[in-house]
Amino acid sequence: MTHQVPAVQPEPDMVQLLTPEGQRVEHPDYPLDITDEQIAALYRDLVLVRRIDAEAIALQRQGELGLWASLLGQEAAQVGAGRALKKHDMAFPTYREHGVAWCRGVDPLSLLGLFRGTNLGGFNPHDHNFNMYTIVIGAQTLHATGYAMGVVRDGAVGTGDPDRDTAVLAFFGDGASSQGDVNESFVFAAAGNLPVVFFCQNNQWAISEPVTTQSRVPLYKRASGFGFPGLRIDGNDVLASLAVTRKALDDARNAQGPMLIEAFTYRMNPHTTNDDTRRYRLDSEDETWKLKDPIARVKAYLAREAKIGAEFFTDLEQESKVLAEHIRAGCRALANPSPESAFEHTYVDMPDELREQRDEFAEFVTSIEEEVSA
Amino acid sequence: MTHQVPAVQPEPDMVQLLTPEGQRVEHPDYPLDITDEQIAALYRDLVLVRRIDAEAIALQRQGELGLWASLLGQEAAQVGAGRALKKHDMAFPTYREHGVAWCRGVDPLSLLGLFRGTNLGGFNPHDHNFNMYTIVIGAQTLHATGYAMGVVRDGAVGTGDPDRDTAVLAFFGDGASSQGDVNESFVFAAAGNLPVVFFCQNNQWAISEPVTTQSRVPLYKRASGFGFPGLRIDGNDVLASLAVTRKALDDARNAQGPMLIEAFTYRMNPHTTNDDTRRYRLDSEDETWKLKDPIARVKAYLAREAKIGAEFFTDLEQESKVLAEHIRAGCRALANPSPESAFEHTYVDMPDELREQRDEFAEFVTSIEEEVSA
Amino acid sequence: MSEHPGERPLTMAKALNEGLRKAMEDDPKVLIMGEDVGKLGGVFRVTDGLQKDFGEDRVIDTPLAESGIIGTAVGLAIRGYRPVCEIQFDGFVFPGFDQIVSQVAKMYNRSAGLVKMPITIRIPFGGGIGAVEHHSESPEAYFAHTAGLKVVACSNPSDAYWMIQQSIASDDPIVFFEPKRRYHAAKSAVEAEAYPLHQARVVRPGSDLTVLAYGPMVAMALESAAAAAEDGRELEVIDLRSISPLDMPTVIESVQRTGRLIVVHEAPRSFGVGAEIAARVQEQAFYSLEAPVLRVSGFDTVYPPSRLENEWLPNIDRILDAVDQSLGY
Amino acid sequence: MSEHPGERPLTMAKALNEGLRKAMEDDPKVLIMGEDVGKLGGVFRVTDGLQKDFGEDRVIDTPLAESGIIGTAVGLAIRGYRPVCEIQFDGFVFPGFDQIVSQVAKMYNRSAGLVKMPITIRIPFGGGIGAVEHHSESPEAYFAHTAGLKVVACSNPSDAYWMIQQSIASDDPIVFFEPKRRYHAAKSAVEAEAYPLHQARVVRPGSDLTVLAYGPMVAMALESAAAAAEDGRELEVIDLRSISPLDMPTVIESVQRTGRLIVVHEAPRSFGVGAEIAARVQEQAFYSLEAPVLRVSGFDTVYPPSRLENEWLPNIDRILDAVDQSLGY
Ligand SMILES: Cc1ncc(C[n+]2csc(CCOP(=O)(O)OP(=O)(O)O)c2C)c(N)n1
Ligand SMILES: Cc1ncc(C[n+]2csc(CCOP(=O)(O)OP(=O)(O)O)c2C)c(N)n1
Ligand SMILES: [Mg+2]
Ligand SMILES: [Mg+2]
Repeated sequence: MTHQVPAVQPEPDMVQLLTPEGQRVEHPDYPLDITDEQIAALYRDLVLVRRIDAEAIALQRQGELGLWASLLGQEAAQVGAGRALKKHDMAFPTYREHGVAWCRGVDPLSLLGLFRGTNLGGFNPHDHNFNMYTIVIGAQTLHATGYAMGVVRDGAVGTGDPDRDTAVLAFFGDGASSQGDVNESFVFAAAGNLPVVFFCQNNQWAISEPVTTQSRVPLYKRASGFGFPGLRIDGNDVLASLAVTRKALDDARNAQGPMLIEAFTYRMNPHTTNDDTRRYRLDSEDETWKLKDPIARVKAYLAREAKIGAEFFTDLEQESKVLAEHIRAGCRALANPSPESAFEHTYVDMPDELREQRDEFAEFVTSIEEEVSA
Repeated sequence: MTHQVPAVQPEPDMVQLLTPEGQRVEHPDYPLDITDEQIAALYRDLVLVRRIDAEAIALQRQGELGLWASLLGQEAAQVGAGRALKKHDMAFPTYREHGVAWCRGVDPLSLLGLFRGTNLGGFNPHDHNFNMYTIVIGAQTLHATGYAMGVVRDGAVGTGDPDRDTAVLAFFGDGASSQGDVNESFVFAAAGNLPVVFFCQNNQWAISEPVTTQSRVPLYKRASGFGFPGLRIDGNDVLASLAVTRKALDDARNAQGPMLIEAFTYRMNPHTTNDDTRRYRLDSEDETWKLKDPIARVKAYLAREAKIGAEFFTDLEQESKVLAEHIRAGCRALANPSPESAFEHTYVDMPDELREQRDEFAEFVTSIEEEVSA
Repeated sequence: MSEHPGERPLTMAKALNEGLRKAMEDDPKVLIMGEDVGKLGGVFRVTDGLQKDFGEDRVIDTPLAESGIIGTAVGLAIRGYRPVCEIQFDGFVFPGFDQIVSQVAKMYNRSAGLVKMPITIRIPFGGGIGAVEHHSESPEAYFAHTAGLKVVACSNPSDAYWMIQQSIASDDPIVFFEPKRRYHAAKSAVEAEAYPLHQARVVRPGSDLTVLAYGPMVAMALESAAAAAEDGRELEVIDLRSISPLDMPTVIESVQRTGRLIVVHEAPRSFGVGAEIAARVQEQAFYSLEAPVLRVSGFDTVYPPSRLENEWLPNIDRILDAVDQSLGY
Repeated sequence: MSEHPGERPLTMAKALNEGLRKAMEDDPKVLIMGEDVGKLGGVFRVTDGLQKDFGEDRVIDTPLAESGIIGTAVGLAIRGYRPVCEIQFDGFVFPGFDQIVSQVAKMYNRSAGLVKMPITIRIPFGGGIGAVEHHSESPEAYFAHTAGLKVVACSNPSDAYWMIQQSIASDDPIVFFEPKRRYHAAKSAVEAEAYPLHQARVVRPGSDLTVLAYGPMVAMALESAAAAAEDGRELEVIDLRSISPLDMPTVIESVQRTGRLIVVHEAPRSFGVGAEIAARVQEQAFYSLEAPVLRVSGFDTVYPPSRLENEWLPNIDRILDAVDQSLGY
């Protein structure tokens, strides 16, 4: 076969405000006014989020969870984006945004039911303006877009009132960029000039498929074809993620319409605890990315530049341990739902026929129990 | 509601080689070496294609067709693209590409069965390398892309052998640009660097929805975000359509990958014979576009510049009449299929259970006939 | 404010239009969205005039993308709206199928009852209008098999008027099938009160055999019953109205009286709605049945070219033939 | 060249792998396409090693888009290829539903028999593996209700090996369901010859009652029959194998002998495969039935969180309970 697929284009510039070595750099379009204390707070988020992830992986190994989708390596992208949100903004995650959930104030235990198999999500998106996890790739980008249509209809955009104007943040992956739904969400968002920011974590992989299977040009470029701006950031730089997402959300609230942010990052772990990276990627790739670790650079910055005392770090270690214990104990305490609960919540108004199925089932369960105990 | 949707961007440059007044203009990237005889041949196509359309509309009014989707105003886009194809290239139309069908050598009668209700397409795409009409908006762009995957696998691209190298041309409308399928076809085509040219006839309307409902930026721009070139042409200029499509197909055959052509044109008639434009657009819009008629400009050119004798025009009129008669007589002669034929061709290998349904049905039909004649 | 339409006889299209108008007036969170629902009023004019009166924010001409229509409706519902999505024709619901089956139907469950999806998906369905491919299908069984959805079909103007309002008011998502060939058929007046949404209705009492139909086939069943009456056979006709959930008590009560049941629908026979009804009736009224439940339906083929649809679709002759068969047991 | 695997006991995943390999060797037009089917060999390793041996042009890691996978397969088929599309999990077939229902199923008919669609759509289906949402569903009824498609389900390694090859060789499009919880269950040897693809098989003869199952529920039915035998009840177990078309002669013959039938499937009960079988059996064997056809199935709810799946899914207790019920008539 003579047909040649041209090489992928070289990496474009990306917004970076903190180098892998922990040096602050300035960006003309994205100045970030931030104190060392605030950077330390982000560092705390990063560390705790990584701890949540590590505990969940351990719990999966111990059989307490059926599965876990690790965010290792993507903490900066998520914490930056998560901290850029205002309280009344709304976020629509995939199944990997544990870091965003943390920033929204969602108890990590709320995320575990899904992976433990005790529920399918089960929390109220309105409690923290953080939607439940969505597993069907890309579907949530349309939900985010529709929510933004609602925001516009509520008159909650472009009023100039900071407590009223609302933006929506939609997460998706590099693989998801190929789905019809994601592209349709771009169509609807652009046509309606909606207050939704699309945040693509390009972690280089969709399970075993490298991003080049999806696209041979950088993903952030996709936006321009739909008529809104796109931009690549260093996804391992929490400051870049914070600054750029904050600006994009501000613009959205100010009726400037949608934007696409591509956070260039790396999935340092397998896709999920079920996956085996040895079949499709080289260790050397992992090694390269370890040098760009999103947490190490903040630590280096704080150690060198900031006057954050040692106490902060010991406190954080302590806090991390408490959090870990909360997760471990809490996870084990997540009880199995009762069999009858399978019949609840398929409908608000349960049809009689389903009620009969439930009653028959309950009767049957009782009869079996009686048989067993007899 | 304070939210404002920004105005649509102004029209970008578009490739034009023949002005509405019938003046040839040069374009640096798209030189077109064409004789007056060849332009006259295109004129013949345009005139005959418009005649096919007019006859079909008349047949619909007379009750011979259930419906017709008129191409009035889009003849130049279609004839230019149709004539740019090589015999062994493959075209995937929507339901409106009567002009392309004509250029492929498809008997117009083959198109009528669908609209008459005597079949659902019913011709062999391989006879003229022209696929059957596709009604589900956008679906055919993926078929074209898959066909191009097959072309690549057959080693029929980039060999330098003009009889071997093959391109695929996928048609769709401005409305279709919003469908997930169309955008997924862009993903697959770009990722595989496939020999497929996407030809979007932006006729300004999707039934009652103006193109601004779909996009506030020109549609040709969509391509760049996926990593391949896009270009707008004057869709009412048959020379621009020919030159640009020819070049794009050449590039595709030479393994240069996909391209998107947006033919800026106008649906001068209602969406179909069922539609009523008075509910949603102004007569004045129609009037503006009449000045850009795709046929008038070629006629003006031929009349002024070319030494095409009067005989050509009288011959063409005669040919048009013969064609019209062929369509009228042929359409009326398109017989109703036999009721039993409804059971054919759902499966290659008809299941017994369907065979039983067919036999029961046949028995039933006979019994009714006997009853009636008794 | 729109009033109950009173004694005025309405077409089904107009009754739906007035029902939608009433729902929009009653609740500012009700939105209409779809292709061509605005200025055009939809290809069947069901939303005629609504955009003019309620504005472009409440009657939304969407981009041409069904997954987008349903997916954004999900987001609107999360934000507190009650979207009414129009799918232009039956055959075009499938690009939106994933959002319907995996999101609309499941969100309430996923959230353990915390997020409701009060979405109505209107689908003009069925054949008999001489249309081209994809414009005459009856996809109701796909939705009825999907837990989390409810599915209804109206058959006359009064039901259309009331059922669309009840569906919009429902906190469960409802796929609302409208028999397109009846849109502009007989006019009739709207009843003074709504009948329960998920209840079937005996529309002609009879003692010899029960005929069950919904949507476009109710009129056909009634005509068949009238023809059968001339031969002295009294058919009971039930308009199912709700396909999911099924109102089995009404059906079983009838079958216990008549001992015989024929289900009529346009959709292909196999794995269709008739199968479920047959399965339940033989489960629940095993000893009452004097003949097997029979199905008169579309055949297990692709919907044929329109010149064949009258033969392919259930018609009076085929229903009466099945009546003969059933009574022959 | 891959040979018939002979006496070697294989898992179902391996049997499928060898069947695919054989099909690719036999016909250079056979392609495999899907998400992660290449280097990874699919998330269940069913395509393990095939890309290495047949190259990236024949084992294609596609972009992550199911409509794109099916839609490009249609184009490949028009160009003369025989694509085998892998859908990663049951719940992810829906974004491709439109292309399956409106294109794959209809193209042969649309072309009046001139364009064939020899496409195989492989779907790992069913529950019992402790997975998260969308990974345990049984969507077979949607496809069985779609004219133009054929639908099969394998239940053991030998059938897996043969049926995948027969499906790929079929000129009709086939939706091929693989019971994922059996992929790595018991190993067994591949039979010397293929059994007809669309024929059901009596896998345990019996005289008291017929149990009909397919895919993952065949093993459950056999276990139930073994348990019932201890109580002196002889259940006949039929592995349906083909869901559309249904092999009714085999089913009817059995029911005429036993007088009783239970259908078992994981999918929700209403409007499922069991309904069609019940409807046909009461039509075709009305006087043979000594009890109504009963269904043991998933309930009409969203698939529950995995900690509940063992209760929710049909199990031996529920099957035996239905046996009691049926014999009690
Ligand atoms: C519609 C659909 N198809 C397939 C899958 C199976 N699947 C789960 S995750 C995944 C890869 C997603 O990759 P990406 O979008 O890059 O997100 P990441 O996992 O890297 O965060 C796939 C194919 C799915 N969940 N949904
Ligand atoms: C999936 C789908 N949704 C809706 C329709 C109904 N429909 C037929 S044509 C049309 C408008 C298409 O507009 P465009 O793509 O611009 O093509 P044009 O008709 O202008 O040539 C619509 C909505 C359809 N055929 N398919
Ligand atoms: Mg990824
Ligand atoms: Mg158009």
